Formats: sequence, C-alpha cells, structure tokens
Amino acid sequence: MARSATTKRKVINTTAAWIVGLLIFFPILWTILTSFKTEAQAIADPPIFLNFDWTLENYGVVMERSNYMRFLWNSIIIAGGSTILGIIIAVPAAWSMAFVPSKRTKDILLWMLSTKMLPAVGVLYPIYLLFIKLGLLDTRLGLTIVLMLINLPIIVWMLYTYFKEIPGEILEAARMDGASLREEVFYILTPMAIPGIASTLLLNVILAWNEAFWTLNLTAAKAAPLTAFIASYSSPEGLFYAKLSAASTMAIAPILILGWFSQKQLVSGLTFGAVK
Amino acid sequence: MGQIQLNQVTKSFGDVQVIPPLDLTIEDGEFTVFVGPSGCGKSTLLRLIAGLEDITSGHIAIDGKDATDVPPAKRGLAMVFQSYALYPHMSVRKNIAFPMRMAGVPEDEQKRRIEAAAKALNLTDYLDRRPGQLSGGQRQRVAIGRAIVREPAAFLFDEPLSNLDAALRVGMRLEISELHKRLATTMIYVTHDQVEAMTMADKIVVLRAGNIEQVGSPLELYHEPRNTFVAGFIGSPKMNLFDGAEAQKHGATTIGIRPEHIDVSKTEGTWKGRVGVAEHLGSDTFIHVHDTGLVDMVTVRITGDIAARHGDEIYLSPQLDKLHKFDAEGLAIR
Amino acid sequence: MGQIQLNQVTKSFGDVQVIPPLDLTIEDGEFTVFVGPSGCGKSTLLRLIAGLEDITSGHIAIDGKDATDVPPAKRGLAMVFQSYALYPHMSVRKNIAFPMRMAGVPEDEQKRRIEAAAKALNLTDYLDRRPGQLSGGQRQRVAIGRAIVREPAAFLFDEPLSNLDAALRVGMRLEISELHKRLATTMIYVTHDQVEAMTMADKIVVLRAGNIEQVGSPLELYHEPRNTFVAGFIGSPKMNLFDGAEAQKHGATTIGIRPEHIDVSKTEGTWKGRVGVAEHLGSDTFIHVHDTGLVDMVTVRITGDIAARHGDEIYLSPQLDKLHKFDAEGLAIR
Amino acid sequence: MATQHSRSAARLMMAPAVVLLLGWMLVPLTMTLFFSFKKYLPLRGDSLANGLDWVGFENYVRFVTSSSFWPSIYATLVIVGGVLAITVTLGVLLAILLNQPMWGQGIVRILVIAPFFVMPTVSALVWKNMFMDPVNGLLAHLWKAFGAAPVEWLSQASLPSLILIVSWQWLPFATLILLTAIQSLDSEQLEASEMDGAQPLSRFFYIILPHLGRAITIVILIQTIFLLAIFAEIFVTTGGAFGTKTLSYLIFQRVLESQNVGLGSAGGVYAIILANIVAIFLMRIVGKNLDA
Amino acid sequence: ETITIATVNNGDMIRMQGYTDDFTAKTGHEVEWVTLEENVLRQRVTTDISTKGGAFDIMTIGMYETPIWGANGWLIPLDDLSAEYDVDDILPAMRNGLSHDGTLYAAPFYGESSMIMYRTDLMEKAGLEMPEAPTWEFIREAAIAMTDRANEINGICLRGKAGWGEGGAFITVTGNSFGARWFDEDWKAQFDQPQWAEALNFYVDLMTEAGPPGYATNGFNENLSLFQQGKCGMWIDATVAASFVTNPNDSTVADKVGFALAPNKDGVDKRANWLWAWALAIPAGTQKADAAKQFIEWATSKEYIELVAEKEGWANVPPGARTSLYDNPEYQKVPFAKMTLDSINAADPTNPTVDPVPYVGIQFVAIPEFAGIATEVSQEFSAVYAGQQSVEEALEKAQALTTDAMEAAGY
Ligand SMILES: Nc1ncnc2c1ncn2[C@@H]1O[C@H](COP(=O)(O)OP(=O)(O)OP(=O)(O)O)[C@@H](O)[C@H]1O
Ligand SMILES: Nc1ncnc2c1ncn2[C@@H]1O[C@H](COP(=O)(O)OP(=O)(O)OP(=O)(O)O)[C@@H](O)[C@H]1O
Ligand SMILES: [Mg+2]
Ligand SMILES: [Mg+2]
Repeated sequence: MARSATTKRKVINTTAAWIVGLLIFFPILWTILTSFKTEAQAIADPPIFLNFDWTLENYGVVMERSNYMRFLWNSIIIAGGSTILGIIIAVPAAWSMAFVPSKRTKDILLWMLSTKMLPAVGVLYPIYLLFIKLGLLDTRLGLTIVLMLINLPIIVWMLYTYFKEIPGEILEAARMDGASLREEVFYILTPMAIPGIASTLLLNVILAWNEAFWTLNLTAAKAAPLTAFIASYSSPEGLFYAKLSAASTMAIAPILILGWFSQKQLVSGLTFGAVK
Repeated sequence: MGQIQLNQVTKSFGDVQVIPPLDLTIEDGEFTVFVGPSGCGKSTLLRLIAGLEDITSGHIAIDGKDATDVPPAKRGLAMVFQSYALYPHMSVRKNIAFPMRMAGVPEDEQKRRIEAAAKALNLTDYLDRRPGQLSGGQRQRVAIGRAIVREPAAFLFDEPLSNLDAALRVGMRLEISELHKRLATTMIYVTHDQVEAMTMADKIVVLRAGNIEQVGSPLELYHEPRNTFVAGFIGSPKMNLFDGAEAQKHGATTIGIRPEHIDVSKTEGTWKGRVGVAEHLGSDTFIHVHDTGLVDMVTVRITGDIAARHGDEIYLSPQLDKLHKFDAEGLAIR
Repeated sequence: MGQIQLNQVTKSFGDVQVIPPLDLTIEDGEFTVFVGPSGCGKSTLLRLIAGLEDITSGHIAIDGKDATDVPPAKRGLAMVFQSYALYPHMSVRKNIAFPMRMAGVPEDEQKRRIEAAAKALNLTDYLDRRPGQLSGGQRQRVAIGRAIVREPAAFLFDEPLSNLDAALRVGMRLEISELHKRLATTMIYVTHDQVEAMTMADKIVVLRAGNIEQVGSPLELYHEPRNTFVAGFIGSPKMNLFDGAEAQKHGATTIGIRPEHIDVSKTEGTWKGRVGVAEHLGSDTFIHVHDTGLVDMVTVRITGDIAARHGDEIYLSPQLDKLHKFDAEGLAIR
Repeated sequence: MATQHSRSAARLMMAPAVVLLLGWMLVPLTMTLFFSFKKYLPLRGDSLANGLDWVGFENYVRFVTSSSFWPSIYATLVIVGGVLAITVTLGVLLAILLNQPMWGQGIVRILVIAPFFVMPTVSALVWKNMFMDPVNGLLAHLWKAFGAAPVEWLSQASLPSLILIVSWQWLPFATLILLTAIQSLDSEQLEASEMDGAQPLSRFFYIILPHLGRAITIVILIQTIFLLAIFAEIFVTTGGAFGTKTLSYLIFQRVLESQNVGLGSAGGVYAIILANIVAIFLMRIVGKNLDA
Repeated sequence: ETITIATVNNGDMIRMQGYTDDFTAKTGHEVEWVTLEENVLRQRVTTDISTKGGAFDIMTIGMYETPIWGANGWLIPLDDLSAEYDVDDILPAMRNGLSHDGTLYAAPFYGESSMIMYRTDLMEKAGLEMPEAPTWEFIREAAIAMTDRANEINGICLRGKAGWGEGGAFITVTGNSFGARWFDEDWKAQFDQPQWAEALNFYVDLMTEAGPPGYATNGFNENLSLFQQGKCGMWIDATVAASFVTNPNDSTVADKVGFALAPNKDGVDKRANWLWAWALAIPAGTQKADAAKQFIEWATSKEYIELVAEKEGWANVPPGARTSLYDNPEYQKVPFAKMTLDSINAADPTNPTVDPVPYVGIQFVAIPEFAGIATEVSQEFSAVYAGQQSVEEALEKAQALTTDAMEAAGY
C-alpha cells in the first residue's frame, strides 16, 4: 500500500481524523474550559466557547473546600503502590506461565480473569468485615492490597502475553551462562520486557486511579483518594457547573497528563496478545 | 578437557520417546556435527547434553565425570543458539561479559578476555553497539564471542547459520572452522544442511528419528554410506537411488549412484532419457533427466558446461566402480 | 500475451532516487531474473511493474498497451510474495479461489481451476487446511496456486524461496522452473541469490543501486561479465579478483579467475600459498589458500577429492584462457 | 525449557499470585454464600456476633421473583451488548482511520485516547450535567439551535444515554487494541489482495476484519468483565431509574439501600453465575484464539 | 485528638468546615472531614455503623436514620450535654424527630421543612395573589398562568428525581396532602387506594402543563439552579433553599421571591410540607466520644450561630434548629425566617397523615426497610414522569413491590 498516498487523500484523512478526535475529546475540553468560567457564564445560553472572562476563582473555591493535595497524594500512593506490588507478584507468575507452560496454564489464566467477575457490591459486606478485623479500614495499605488483587489478573495476563513474545532461547542462554533463576528474571527477562512492563504499569495505574467503588467504601479521611474527592462535588447546591468542572479537571488532570506523556508506551504495549 | 559420553540416554516427552536408548562418545577437541532431517531429535540431543532438558534415563559424562544431574551452568559448556539469543538490552560488550559477570570473574580479567575475543572475532569496533544495530553475521559472532570467553570445555551450536543468507553462510562457515582449528576445543554442531556437515565436521553423526544411523568422517559417509538413508542424505545433489530390475542386475535390492558419477553422452550409454530442467551454473551443469524408466528423475552433474536443452534425448552411463548397493533392509552391501 | 516494456522509468522515495532512468524489455514467455545485492532496488522495480508503487516518471507497457496508470488488479499480473502473503483465516481452497471470487468467476469454473491447480502443485490433500497448518514449501505452492488460477499475463516473484531451508529451496527451484516450462508464461523473478538466478533464468538482469549492470543469459554472464561487479556477483564460489603487479602483468588493472579455473599442484605452479580451510564435499573440494602474496585468500575448487590439510604448502596455476581482465573503470577488456 | 528444576521453580513462583487470588475469591465467596442462606438485616440489629437465622433458599427465591429481577437482567445485557457493539464497530472504523497517513497523527491519537483516563464518576457527572441536562446541557442547546425540542436524555432515552456515556469511556481502549492489531497486519497481504482484484470494501471484509478477529475477541472479553460491573455511571446519572437498573445495581440496592444483606448476597450469587456463564462462553472463544 | 467526621456536601456543612480552626483553638482537637454527596454519604455511614466499622467519630445523619439507629443502640445518647448548650432551646419538632424513646441521639445542625417559593413579579404579571396558605387548585391555576414556554419560564418546578430523599420525599408529602398514606395500621401498603391515584395524577398533569422539561430527573439542585436562573414561577421545596434563592450572588431573582406555606388539597387537613434535619451523631463504637461530644456541642451551639452571623450575615446561619434563633430580632429581619418557622411548626412527624398510621415520619416512614422500598417506588413514579408508563401501572408495581419487601422484612 506504499503507493504515495495522494495529498488529496491525506487531506481528507487528516480532516476526518481531526474532526473525530476533537469530537471525542470535546467533553473533556468543554469541562476544562468551563472550569475557567464563572457560574453564570458556565450556563450561558447560547453557550460561550472561548470569549469569556477567564478566572481561577473556581479552583480557589475547590482548593479551599478540600485538601486536594492529600487526596492526590493518596491516589498516587494507592495507584502506584498497588501496581508495583501487583507487578512484583505477577512477574514470577507470568514467567512460569510463559516459559514453563503446563496443560493447566491456560485454565489458570482464565480462572484468574474470572475472579474479576465477582460483583463488587455483592462482596462489600464480607470485605468490609474483614477489613475491620484486620484493621485495614481507611488505610492506604488496605486499599493498595485490594486494588492490587483486583488488577492482578489483568497484570498477569498482560505480562504473560509480553513474556510469550520473548524467545525462550534467550533465557536458556542466560542459564547456560551461569545465571541463577533470580538473575535470569532480574537481569534478562525484566529488562527485555520493559516496554511491556511499562504499559502494564500504566494501564494499571489508570485502572487503579479510576477505581471508584472500593476506594470510596473502604476509606474515610486518611486514605481517601481523588475518587472520594470528586464524590463530594457531585451535586452541591445552586449553580455548580464551573466548580464541578474545576474539581473534575483537578481529579483527572494528573492521570491525563501522565497518560499523554506516556501514550507511546501505552499504545505500543496495550495489546493483550491481540497482535499476532 | 572436553570429552562427552552419552550412555544409554533416552528422552521422552510425555508418552513419546523422542530419543531411544543411545550411546555416543565425542572425543576431546573433535568437531562433531549432528545432522538429520527436521524433527529427528538433533536439538533435543544437544539440549540434553547442555542440561537444558532432563534426560529420561541413562547417563551423561563430561570429561569422565557424571554430569547427569549437574545444572547447565555448571557443566562448563557454552551454547550458541539458532536465533543467537543475544540479550537485546545489553551492548555487545555487556553481552560478552555476562557469563563472566555471573561467574564473578574480576573486572580486569573480564576486560582482557572481552578484548581478546573481540579481536579474534573482528568485533572491536562494535563493542558498544546493541545487538539490534548489528548485521546477522555480526550477531552470530557476538554469540560466539559470548561462548568463547567462558573458555568452555565444549561448544554447542544449534543450527547457528540457518538464519543467514546464502553468501554470509559460506563466510561464517569458514570462520567457525577456523575458530575450531585455532582453539582446538570440542565442538558439537547441529545442522540439517548436509553441505555444512560435510565441510565442517571431523565426525558426522547422522540421526533419524532419534536413532544414530551412522557415525564417521565426512568422506567415510560420502564414500561408504551404511544405508540408503545416509546415502540419500549425504552429498549434494542427492544420490540417485533405484529399485527394481536395474538393481537386481547388480545383485542388490537398491542401487545408488551419485550425480557426479554418471557420464553423459548424446549418442550412447546405459540408460536413455529426456532432459527435463537443466541448471547451468557455469562451473557445473545439473541435468534432471526424466523418462529413463528407472525412477521419476535422475540427476546428473557435469563439470563445466554442456549444451543440453529441455526435451533433448540423452544417454547416461553410471561409473560402475562408484555404484552403491543396498540389501532389502537398506543396508549397504560391501 | 505477456511482454513487458519499461521506458525511461524512474522511482524516487521523497528526494532519494532509487531507480534512475531505466529501459528494459521482457519478452513474452521469458523467465527473467532480477538479481543484485540487498537494497539495490529489485523489489521496487518489481512493484513498479505490478503497480503496487507509482512510478515517478516514464512509462510501463504491458503487451504493448500503456499500463502506467492502470491499477494493479487490472494489469493482469499475478504476484507471489516473499512471505507468501496467504490469507491466514481462509482455507487453502478459499485462498486459491479468492482472486476468482473477486473477479466474479462462476462457481463451477472456480472449482475446476482450483482442482487443476491443486493437482499441478500437489496440493489436493491440503485443500481444506489453513495456511498455518502447512509447511513452508506447501505454503509456497499455495501462493503459486493462487497466482496460477488467475491465468495471468505474467507472474512476478519476489524472493519466493528466501524463507525456505536449503534442501527445500532446491526442490522448489526445480518446481518453479518446471512450471515455467509447462505454462510458458512470462515470469519475473527477484532474488539476491546468484545460484537461483543462474539455474532458473532465461535472462538475468543484474542490478546495482537501481542501475542495470548487465542483461544476458546465465552463461553469458558467467563467461563474459561486463565488469568486476558482475564478475564477482555471478558464480559460486566467487571469482578471485586481484589488483596490482600480478594484474599489470596481464595488461589490466584487475584480473579475475574463477575457483574452478585454477589448477593445483603440490610441487609447482604460478603462485605458492598455504592451505587454510579445506572443505571436502566428496564430489568437490574447496580449498582456501592464504599467504599467496596476492590477496588475503584465494579460493580453489577441485572436482573430486584431494588430500590437502590445514597448513600444507600448495601451488596454484590459473588457466590463462579463462582469465578475466578489467580496466581501471572495472569494465571488461575484450 | 523444562527440567525438573525449572518446573518446581515455576510452581513456586506461581504460588503467591494463585494463593492471593484464591483467597480473594474464596473468602468473600464463602461469606457471600453463607449470607445468602441467612436472614441478615443489619438495621434490624442482625449481626454476625448475634448469630443469623437460617432461611434456606428463601433469599434466592425472593430475589428472582422480585419484579426488578428480569428487567435488571435485560438492562445488563442491553448495556453490555450495546456498548460492545458500539465500541467494537466504531473502534474498528477509528482504528482504520487512525492508521491512514495524515498530519498530526500523534495529537489525534492523544485526543482519542483521552476519555480512557477519565474517572467513571467524573465522566458520568460531566455528561449528565453539562451535556445531557435538558435545560442547561450543551446537547439541549444544540437541539434548540436546530429548532428541535431538547431530548430528555436520561429519562426518555435512559439506556441509550448510558450506553453513550460508557461507550465514550471505552472506545479509546477498543481503538487502541484494534489499532495495534491493524498495524500488525502484513502489508503484503493487503497488496496480495489488491493484486487479486479486491476493492477497498472487499479488502476490509475479507482481509482486515478477519485479521482483527483475535483483537476483537480480546476487546470483548476485557470490556465485558468491566462492563458487567459498571456502577458509578448508573449511580450518578439515573440512580437505577428508567430501566437502567443492572444486576449489579440491583444487588447494590438490596444490600445497601434496603440493607438486606442476605437477599443481596443471593443476588450476588446469581451475578457470579451469570458472569461465569458469559465468561465461559467468551473464554471458549478467546481460549481458542489464545494459542492460535 | 483527631476526630473524623462524615458529612454531607451542602452549603452549611461546607461553611462549618471553614470554621474548624475555631473549634481547634477552643478545644485543641483536630478534625478530619469526609465530605460526601448525600447518597454516597448515606451508603457509606450505614455500612460502617451496621458493621461497627468505627471509621468515623461523628456522622452526619438525618431524621430518618436517627430513631432507627438509636433504637439499635448504635448511637451514643446525647443526654449529658452541658448546661450552656441549652438542649431545651432546640425546636421541639426537631428534638422529637431526633429522639428515640425520649432520648436525644443526634443534635440538629440545621432543620428544615418545605414551603412554596414563588416569583412575586410573575405572580403579579399573572394578575394573581399568593395567599398565605394556598391550595393545590390555586397552585395549579397560578402555575398555568405563569407558564411562558417560549421564554423558558415554567410555572412550577417540583422534584421528580428518583430516590427516597428526592422525588420520593416530595411525592410522599404530596400524597399526605391528598389524604394518602404509605401503610395502614396493619402495615399494608396503600398504593391501591384512590388518594394515591388522585395525588399522582394531579402531580403529573400539573407538571405536564407547567413544569420544566425533563422534570423526571430534577431534584433539589436542579430545581434550585432553574429557579436561580429565573426559569421557575414557583418552587415547592426545602426551606433552606430560601437563603440561596435570595442570595444576589447566585440568584438572578434574589429580590423577587415570595414565600408561602406548602399547599394542600382543598378540604384535606394535612399540608404538603415535611420535616427534616441534618444532625450530628456519635456512633457507639468510637474511642473518641468525648472529643466528638465537644465538637457536637460546638457545632450546634448558639455560639456557632453567632459566629457565622458575625462573619457572614444572619441570612447564612444554619436555620431551623434553635428556638432562640427565631426569637432573635436580627434574624426576624430575614425575609424567610417567619415562613420557615411556621412551616416547621406545621409539620407533625408523629401524626403525618389524615388517616392513622403506625409509623413516625412525614416524608418518610421510620423503618429500616423504607429507604430501599421508597427508592424503588420513586423510580416507578419517575418512569411515569418520563412518560414511560401510566400512573395505574406505576401504582400497581409500587403496591406489589412494597408488599413484597414488607413481607421479606417480616411484617
Ligand atoms: N518440548 C517438547 N514437547 C514435546 N515434544 C517435543 C518437544 N521438543 C521437541 N519435541 C519433539 O521431539 C522431536 C525432536 O525435536 P527436535 O527439536 O529435537 O528436532 P530437530 O532435529 O532439532 O528438528 P529441527 O531440524 O526442525 O530443528 C520432534 O518430533 C518434536 O516434535
Ligand atoms: N517505501 C519506501 N520509502 C523509502 N525508501 C524505500 C522504500 N522502499 C524501498 N526504499 C529504498 O529503496 C531502495 C531499494 O529497495 P528495495 O526494497 O527495492 O531493495 P531490494 O533490492 O528489494 O533489497 P532486498 O534484497 O533487501 O529485498 C532501498 O535503499 C530502500 O531503502
Ligand atoms: Mg532443532
Ligand atoms: Mg526486496
């Protein structure tokens, strides 16, 4: 297909893609714009697109009302912690599945995925009771563990698909070269799978960051992440579009920025073995 | 420093026995080639020697010491893989240094050996590149370099040239042969290309379905194949094998004659046929002759050139002293 | 039905001109091979003919009709790709039927042609398998089958054998040659393997950096290479080329002599050297001779066997009538 | 790759993940099963400490005979099916579009994947208030601009609205996976089909789409897992009204709003069964595709 | 000590958070706030208290939860508050609603009833005058007269959003004002009675003729912003809204708002007004009961009211909790003060309906099952408002599901 795409064709493609892209992005763009409006301008009819008085007032209000930095910090710790913990546990498991496969490997993998299908609401009470017993309620540790468990199947699966792409011969070469199992995984497998691990990391940070059921229900003040922050803005009194937009922007900005910076990794690695 | 003995070694995957009981001794300093069709167990055998697979029964001894349960890293063998198995995230230098790093060789010594290997393999300019930035031949050399620095008791090669293109293959073949001459270390080399086997080996082990069909020097195998399988497998182009009446004439079930041992004439000869495809290489011509009444196709090699065209009638005469005879079991009649 | 003419065709990718203005005529029914080192533009040229790339300037005519702006599907050509490009989700039958389905050939006719192709290519037993379940050679045949059923004016092959192993390659080479004999359709075949080129071609086009270096039959190229590039490229093992004093002796800047045109003696000869590696193939022996004072290594081919061992002294004498002479520009002196 | 040594090492290295997940599955599962056979009304003072009454299958019977049960199954299937249909269809089209040569491809890709980073709660809030509000929503303004009466999205077109919101969130995911899959399509295959006379539409249906088969199954599998559990979007937008009560939302209502843990747990068991039926069905397909 | 307080995200509560420093300065205790949207909050604190989770030291709960939780012994009784606190100053209606068996379990931070807020300018334009205590018939007439859809003015804005605390509450008080009730004295559901059909039909007709588009999803907030934007002629809702609609910062109609008692059907003796309080309670499990109690005393004290009045003006103090506030001449100047008090006094939780009922609560029924049932019932009603089913169908379903749930709960 390497026939020089005609310029006309490229123009059409570009136009179509940009229109679609902007359309998809528009809700976010609109939220960000609205966050800089006054409440009155936010609901102006007809809507104002750009020529409004830009104000930071809403951010001020939100910052004053809640301790944003603490929510943010909790989100970072919990999302990052659960992902790293998950990867530490998943790497050996994925190694085993990819390089020492047995008849049951695929069953185990699918079983792991099936644990994700437990309806969270259905097991809230049991987990809550368990957390009370273990003193994990409203602790970052507790949430980190739960989110790690929720995402573990996905992490294992993703790593498994990446590891399968790595030729076993290389690990055998390391073994011949005198590397122990630990050295093999540490010096050879992990560095080679860096792109895969990076996108696994990213995807799971995103999933953990956005998880809204457990993070809300298992925390109070100390460990509450941004999902709890946003839960206090869902319907305050009076006109609130601008403030809601500001809070929303603050809640999604960190992960959006992270996602954009690392989209190359995410995009290149997000395959789940779909590419063959 | 490098004698390897296999004693009644077998290997099964699940219920399938891939290697039936097998005895083999590889002498120190020998260049041994395992050759055989795809799936015959060459790689498996090599991996058993390397320790990358457990043997199902039997014993392996290296330098007279039982190594059956010794882990791969401790056997003192180095392996060069088909895909080279270089560590893509490490520079050439680091790749070569890796086994020494694992063995805890002091930095100085590492450096010395890397330099020496790089010089020997013409890699000095590439030490800081990543494998991804190297050509196939260069990668091949890095893999060998990584093996050399360990100063192993023996080198194991698993089809190391099969990923290279024809021209490069010839060059690398020579390089490995020269390396062997220089180091005089035991080498075991797996290939399914009989040209490689012939040109490189001190000793060829021909395998079929896990069984050793014949062990011997290349010329032994060329001149005295033990059975029809070896006869057909060794030599290029392949030996022509005939059954039936023509064979009976010579008191055998099957007779074989190599393409280079058939004389051609336009006017007279033992067999008559029609030229199918004639391949003119300049230095040689291969003529594929049909309708001889013997087999589907007889291949003849003629040094230099001959004006044979598609459809021409042609007469063939085997050089009778070069005729191979085989009995009903396919074994050579001597 | 299948004459192809290229008239001042050029191709640039961006600013880089890959094909400088080029004229070439391929006659109907001819088996033409494009050969040349990697990156010289063979594939590009083939793709220009196929219509998969637009030409930058010039004209292409098929059967005398201008086809420069005709889309690939309408040119009546069939192409066999290096990776075979089979449709992995369709059975062999469907793969072969695909071009007919696209062309709206009636079911009956489709069936008939598939059957015929399958029979011709020995694929009848595999018609219901998926490509993934076939061996390399079988896939190759399916790709050819898919091309045949279209009854094209010409076949285009882009290194169709480069993914196969050596033994299979020889077999497939013959099959394609025979197919050509049988169909007598124009075939254009791209390879960088000169043995393939030599054995298959009616006409070889040697390319270097987009330029045609020489066009001719295999034996023309072997016997009368137009320049050092062609001389070195055609023939296996490669022609030995020397500069300097030895060349001046023969009134040339460079002289060349093929390995098979050097006589060997243990006692006397033109050049003296020491045996490096000797490769014994049984039918032939290749001796790589060092320390001749001419070039690093001189390769000699001897038919049959010779007892030459590493390190032996040896004398070489070129057959003077087979000597090739080249001037300062590398062009042959006739 | 399979010496005795490496096999036992493998078992050891699998252990942490397997044990943890087994615990994560078994402990709540047994407790849920246990509760589902009990009368457990926390607000009436029932608690584990006081002991719970055994009620047999009463909770199970009550859960399915409730008038909300079948509608909730329907809603679940419609939402999951609708979102899958939209994301896969648009995902394929979008992936093809993004795979074309164009200017600013990187930026477009950034725009397209952005919704994936947005918290479900936030996206539901934004859509509900700023877009779908029948008075102040942007869509209402748009409709009015064309002289049409604003649609009351969340009440009159509740399921489609919900599907729209959720699809918006998951479209990037589908697009990304399908895009990488398309990029892995051997260009020679497309060229071969072109030589074979296939027009663009035929190329799409005969070559591209089948090539995407595996990627599509994976998208479906992963999304189904997540879609069966969507909660925040419903909670924020309709609170389960207007026929948007999915099975998991119904369970939420039973457990948390009605504070009937036993009944909710029975619902949980049903949900697990449903999920596993879907899962087995999907995994059959994917499982086949996984090693193909 | 640091106490953790779960609270709702409404304006008064948010304001209180701003004054936390004052509390810390006085007592030395630190406060951690967990601010959540009403529904999330309710779910969160209920889970925690019923499992004795102990995640919070103070919970913000309402009149619905307090008696139930108090009866379960989950809350620490507030029977030993200090003398300065003056517990008797709390409005009797509020005190009764937040007690069980005469023991106070939660201190009201603010209280509310509901009333009519209307646009005086539109009323005038329509040539009508709002009586002190209007009937539904008048409301309907006025609403139709005020409606001007071309200019996006709706005669009346009412809650239609599903949820027991949203549309559920409103339709329940509307039912009360038509003589309907949830249960008879044997806990039999009453949706098969004609009063419900009448009330619901009236509501739907009224809203169809004079309500805003999409009212089926409108709750308090949606209506508030509609009213503030001048898009409603009348709005019947919580008395606390009065301070928002009269706040010129947010409201475009701040100076054109009048107030009246919630309506009734002519001849029915109950009005459509409710009683509610957001109150602070201490869960029994807490280790920090003393600090928590100190906080409650601070937050619901007269001093706090004065503090807010001083800093932000009387219109912004938390209303509806204390008698002394309404006795304060400064506060009486606030335009909606009197009507708020009258509305509160007009509500009687122990005797909410025309026919006798076995339950307490006006816009709710103080039994644990109610939240679940009423949410589902209100969802059925919302489906009517959205035009997805008829009034009859909805009532039938409501009757069935209520009966079913009550059976499940063992009534
Ligand atoms: N891990 C395994 N499990 C099951 N069977 C195996 C395994 N590895 C190899 N085999 C089987 O053992 C036989 C020998 O395989 P092996 O790889 O040794 O052949 P080979 O001679 O190296 O072939 P090739 O020339 O194709 O590399 C084959 O039939 C193969 O299918
Ligand atoms: N799409 C393209 N864009 C830019 N340059 C290209 C493109 N395709 C080929 N080239 C360049 O054109 C030259 C010729 O390429 P071509 O693929 O025709 O070589 P080739 O002779 O087929 O080589 P090989 O034997 O490796 O297949 C190369 O230098 C290559 O880098
Ligand atoms: Mg092998
Ligand atoms: Mg090419």
